[in-house]
Amino acid sequence: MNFLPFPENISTFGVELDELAHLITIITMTAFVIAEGILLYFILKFRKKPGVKADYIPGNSWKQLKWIFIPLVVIVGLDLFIDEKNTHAWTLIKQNIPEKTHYELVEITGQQFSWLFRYPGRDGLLGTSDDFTSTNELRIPVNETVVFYLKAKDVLHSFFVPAMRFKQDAVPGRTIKGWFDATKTGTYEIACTEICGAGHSLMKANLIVQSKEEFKQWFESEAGKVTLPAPGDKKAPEIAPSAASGEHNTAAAKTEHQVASGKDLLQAKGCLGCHSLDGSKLVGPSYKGLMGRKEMVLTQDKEHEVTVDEDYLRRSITEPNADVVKGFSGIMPKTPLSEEELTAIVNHLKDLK
Amino acid sequence: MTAHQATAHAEHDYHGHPNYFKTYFALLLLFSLSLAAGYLDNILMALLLIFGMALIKMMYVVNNFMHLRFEPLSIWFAVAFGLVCCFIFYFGVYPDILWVPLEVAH
Amino acid sequence: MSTTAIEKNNLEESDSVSEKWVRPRMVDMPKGRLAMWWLIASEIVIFGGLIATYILFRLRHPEWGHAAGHTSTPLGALNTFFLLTSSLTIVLAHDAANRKDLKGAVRNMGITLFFGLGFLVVKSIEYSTEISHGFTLTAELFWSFYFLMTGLHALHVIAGMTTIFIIMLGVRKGKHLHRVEFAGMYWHLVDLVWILLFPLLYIAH
Amino acid sequence: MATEVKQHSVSPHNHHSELSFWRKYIFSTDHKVIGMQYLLTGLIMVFVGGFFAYVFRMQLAFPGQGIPLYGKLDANAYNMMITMHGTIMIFWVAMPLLVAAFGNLLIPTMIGADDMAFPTLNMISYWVFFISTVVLILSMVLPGPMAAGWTAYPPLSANGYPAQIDFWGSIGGSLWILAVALEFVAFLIGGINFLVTTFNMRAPGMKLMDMPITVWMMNIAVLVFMFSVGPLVAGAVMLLFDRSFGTGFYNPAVGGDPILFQHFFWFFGHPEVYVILLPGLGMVAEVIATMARKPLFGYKAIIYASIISGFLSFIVWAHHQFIAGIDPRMAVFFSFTTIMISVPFAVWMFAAIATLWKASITLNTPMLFALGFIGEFLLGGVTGIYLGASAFDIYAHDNYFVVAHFHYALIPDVFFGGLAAIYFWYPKFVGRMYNETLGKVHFWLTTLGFNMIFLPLFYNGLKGEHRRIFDYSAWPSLMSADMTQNRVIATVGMLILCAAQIPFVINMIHSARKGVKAERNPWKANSLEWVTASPPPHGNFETYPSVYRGPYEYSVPGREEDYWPQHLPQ
Repeated sequence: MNFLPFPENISTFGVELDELAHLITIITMTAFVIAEGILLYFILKFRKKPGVKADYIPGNSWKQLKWIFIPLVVIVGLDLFIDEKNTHAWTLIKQNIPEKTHYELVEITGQQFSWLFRYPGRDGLLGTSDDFTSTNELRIPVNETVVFYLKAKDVLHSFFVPAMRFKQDAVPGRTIKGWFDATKTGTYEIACTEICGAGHSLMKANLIVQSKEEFKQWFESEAGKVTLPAPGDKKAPEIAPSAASGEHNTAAAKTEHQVASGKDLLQAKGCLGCHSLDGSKLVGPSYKGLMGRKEMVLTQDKEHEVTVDEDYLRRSITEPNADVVKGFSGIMPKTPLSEEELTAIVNHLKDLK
Repeated sequence: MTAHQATAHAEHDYHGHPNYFKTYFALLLLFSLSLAAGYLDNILMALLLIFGMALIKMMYVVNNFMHLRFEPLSIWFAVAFGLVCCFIFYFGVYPDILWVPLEVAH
Repeated sequence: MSTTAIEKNNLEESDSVSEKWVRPRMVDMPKGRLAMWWLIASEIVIFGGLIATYILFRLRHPEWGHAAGHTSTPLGALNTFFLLTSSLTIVLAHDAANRKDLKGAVRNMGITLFFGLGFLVVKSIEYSTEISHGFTLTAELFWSFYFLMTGLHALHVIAGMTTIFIIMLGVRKGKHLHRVEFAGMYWHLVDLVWILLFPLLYIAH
Repeated sequence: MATEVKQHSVSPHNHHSELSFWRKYIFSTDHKVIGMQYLLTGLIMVFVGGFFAYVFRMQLAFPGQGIPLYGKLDANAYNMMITMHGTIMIFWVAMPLLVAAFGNLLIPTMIGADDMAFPTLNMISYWVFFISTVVLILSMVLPGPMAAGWTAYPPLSANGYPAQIDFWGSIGGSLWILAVALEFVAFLIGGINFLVTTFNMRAPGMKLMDMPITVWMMNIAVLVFMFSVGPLVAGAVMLLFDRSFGTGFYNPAVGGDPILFQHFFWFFGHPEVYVILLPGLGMVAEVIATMARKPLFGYKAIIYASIISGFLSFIVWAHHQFIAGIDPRMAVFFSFTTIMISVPFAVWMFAAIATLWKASITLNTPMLFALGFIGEFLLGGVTGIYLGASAFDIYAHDNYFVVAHFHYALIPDVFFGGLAAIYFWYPKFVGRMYNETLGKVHFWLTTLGFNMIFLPLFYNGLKGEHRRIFDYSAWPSLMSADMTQNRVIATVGMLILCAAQIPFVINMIHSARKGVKAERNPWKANSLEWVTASPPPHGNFETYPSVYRGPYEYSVPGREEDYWPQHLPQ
C-alpha cells in the first residue's frame, strides 16, 4: 500500500524506507485518531449540566491509573517495534555497504553554490591523474551500486536526492563514505538541504541514470579527453583518495611547478558550477564570447556599462561583488587563487569564443 | 517564612568544623605529590596519579571548605548531576571527534 | 528534586531530643547558600563542557604535547599555591565572620584578595612571555584553547575578587556577615576549576 | 507535616505606595510587575517575529513579486529573516512568555510567598533580558547579520573558512551571539530565583506534593535549562572567538571540527524545547482541572513522568544530527532514546484526557485554548515518532515535514498554552474580566489559521520540499501545481492567524479599562493565588495562608461546593 505522497522511488533501500514510513503512519495515525476521538467524545459528553457534579477520581490508586498505564505499555510496545524496523533500515542504508564484486566510484564535493563530481577515469581509481570531473551533473549506470566519497570545500552542504530517498550532509574536513543505487533510468534532481549561504537555493544538480551501454560510451568519451602527463608518473594510491594524495582537488595531479591549464582550473575551482560555457544562464553570467562584450553592471548600486577587458576579469575574480552584472545577485564567494592560477584563468577566458 | 527557625538551625549547623588547617596541608601535600608525579617516566602512571590526586583535592575543597558534607542531599544531587551532564556530553561527542580520520580541507 | 523521601526521615529524627547533628532539609537552608549552590552547579556545567572538549581535542591531537611544553609549569604551580592558600584564608574569614570576629574576617579576606592579585600578576607575566614567544591566540588550536580556558578562568577570578571586596566593605561595618560565606563558596569554585585546569594545561606534556 | 506554628506579621512591604514612578513600574522589584514586563516584551517580540514570518511566507507563496509592507526580498535578507524568526520565536517569545512571565507571576502567589527569594536579582534578570533584546535588534540592523539559520552552524556562521576575518563587517552576527548569551544569563539568574523561592519560601503546611503542577513544571524547566545551557555558553564563546579573532575551534584546516558546535548546540537545543514545553503543559493542566471541576488525573504520575522526561532530555540530542556526519552507530542509540522520550508526554496526554472523564466541563475561552492545546499537540507528538526513527529522518531531515512537526509541537505550547494561561489568570492579575465572545472568536480563528498553515506543509514535506530555500523555481519537481497551491494555502492560513490576533489585542486593551471588575476567585479554583484580591497588592497576601490539602480537591464527595481551597482548615 502506498498512500503517502512520496515522489516515485528509484533506489533499492528507498523501498525499505517507504515501508517504514507507512508502518509508522499506520501505528501513529490510529493512536492519534483514537486519542482525538476520545478527547472530543469526552468534551461533548461531559459538558456542564446544571445540578450534575463531577466525579472525584484523583487517579492516585493503581486501579484508576491503569487507564493510563495500559495504553502506555501498548504505545511502548509499538514504539519498540518501529525502532526495530528502523534500526534494520538504518544499518542497511548508512552503516554498511552491500557486498558487491564491482562498485562504481564517484567523489562528490559540495562547494558554495555548486556540486562537483569526480569520476575515477580508465584506471578505476580515484585520485589518479586520469580522473575527470563534471559539475552539477552526476551520471551513474542503472542497477549498479555506487560508492561515493562526500566532501565539502567550504561550508556545510547536504546531498539530497528525493527520488532515491537519500540524504547525507557534506562536512568540511571529513570524507563521508557511503553508497546508493538506482533501479530506473531517467533524470532526477539533486538539492542542497543544509543552508550554505546566499546561493543555497540555486545549488541544484541533475542525477542522470543511464543504461550500462550509454554510461560506458559516455565514460569512454569523457575519459578520452583527459590529457595524460608522462606515463611514468602514474600514481596509484588505494581507493580512499582523501588522506592519500595531498591536494587532490586540482583536476590533474600536477608535476611540481607546471600550473594546470586554465580550463582545468575553471573546473577544479568550481567556476563552471555557476558560469556555463555554452551561453546558458546558470547562477552566474555565461563565459561564452566573454571578451569585449558590453555588460550593464551595478557598482555600489550605480548602474553603468562596462566593456569586458583583462583588468575587469581580474577585478571580478579577486573582488567578485565589487561590480555585479545586472540581473544576477552578488553571491560569488572569494576563492583563494595564486597569481599564476589567476593569470591562467584570465588568459583562458580571454580566448574563449 | 521560616526565618527565625532557619537561623536557629544555622547556629549548631556545623557540628565540629572540619579542621581547615588539616585540609589545607593535605591539599598542599597532594599538590606537591602531583608536581613530583610530573617527572615520572611512565606516562600513563603519571597521568593517572596526577588526575587522581586532582580529584581527591577537589573532593577535599568541596567537602571541607564548601561544607558540602553538611548540606541536604538535593545539593549533592545538583552538583553530581552537573558532573553527570559533562560526562554525558563527553561520551556523546567522543565518537565524532576521535574515531574520525583527521583531514585538512582547503 | 523529589525531596519527599528525605523529608519523611527527617520528620522522625527531629522529634528525638538527641544532640546528634541533623542533616538540614532544603526548606531550612538559608536562601543565599541555596542560591550559591545552584550557581555553582551551573558554573560546573559551563567549565565542564569546555574541559570535556579540551580533553577530546588533546586525545585527538597528540602533537599538542610539545606545544603544551611551552607553558611554564613553575609559574602554574605558583598560581595553584596562591589559590589554595587563598581558599584557606577565605574559609578562615567565613569562620571568623560566624564568630562575629570582624577584624579577623576582614584580615583574612584581605589576604585572600592579596593572593588573588598575586594570581593575576603571575598570569599576566605568563601571558606576556608566551605571546612574546609567538604563541598567540591564533598560533595553534592548543593555544586557542589555552587562552580561552585560562582567560575565562581569570575573568571568574576577577569577578570573585570584586565580590569579596564589596562584601569586605560591608563586613567592616558589621553588615551582612552571612555573605562572607557566599563569596567564599564562589572563590572555592574558582579554585576548584583551577585545580582541574592546572594538570590539564601545565603538567600534561 | 511537623506542625510548627509560624506567626506572621502583616506583609512587611506595605511602604510600597510612596515609591517613585521609576521604582514602582520600571525598576520595580515586585515579582508581579516583573512578570508583566516579561509578558509585554514577549508579546511585542511575537509581532516582530511574526512580521518576518509574514514576509518570507509571502515570498514563498508568490516568489519574486514585491511584498506589501516590505518590497522585494533577496536571498541574504531571506536567510537573515528565517534566522531571526527562529531565534525570536524561541528565545524572545516562548521563553519569556511561558517560563519568565508566568513563572514570576505564578510561583510566589501559588506557594503563598510575598515575593521572590531575591527581588533585586529578579529585577536585574529582567533588565539583562531587556539589554539582550536591544542587542538582538541592533544585530539585525548592523552590517553582516547572522544568516545561518537559528542554529548558526559554523563554518557558515563563522564567515566560512578560510575565514575572512573582518570584525566590523560581520558585527551583526557577533552581536546576535552576544544577545543569545545575555538572554542565557538572564534566564540563569531568573531560574535560580525560581528554585530558591520554591524550595525555601513555601506556605506553612505545603509539602512538595501539595504544590500546583505549574510550580513543579516551572522548576523542572528551569533546572533542565540550567544544566543544559553550560556547554553552549562555552560553545558560543568559542564561536565568537572564531568569528572575531580567527581561532580555529570549528575550522577543520586548523584542526577544529564543525560537528563539535552541532553537539554543543543540540545538547542545549533539545532540553531547551522541553524547557518551553513543560510550563505550557503545567498551566494547561491547571486550566483543565479547574474548568472540568475534577482533580487532575494522576498528579503524582505526571510529576514523576515529567522528572523522567527531564533526565531523558539530556541523552536525546543527536536526533537532530542523524545525517549531519556523526557516526552512524550513534544514531541507533539516539533513535531509541528519542522514541522512548515520547512516553512521558504520552502520560501527560492520557492524564489530561482522563481528567475529562465524568467531569462537568465549562467551555469558556481558557478551556477552549487548553483543549485546543491537547488536540494539536497530539499531532505534534505523533509526528515526532516519524522523525525519531533515524531511517525516515534520512528523507525527512531539513525538509518541510520537520518544519511542520516542530511547529505542531511548539505553537500549541506557546500560542494555545500561553493564551489559555493569559485568559485564565487575566482576571487575577489585571483585576477585570476579559470579553468572552472576543476570546472565542480569537480561539476559532487561531485554530483555523494554524491548521491551515501546517497541514499542507506536511504534504509538501513528504513530497520532498526542503527548507530554507528562497526560491523553488530551480526545482521543477517542487514547482508542481499541488505544491505551489499548498504554499499559497499556507500563506493564506498565516494571514488568518495574524488577523486572529486583532480581537485578542482589542480584548486585552479594552477589558483592562472597561471590563467587568473581577472578584477574588472567578473560576472557583483551589490554589493559593485565588485567595488574595485581584490584582494582588504588593505583598500578595494580607495574612499568609497555610495549606491543608492538595491543590486539586474538586467536587470532593460529601461537600456541597465543588471546590475546596487549599488554605481552608476544613
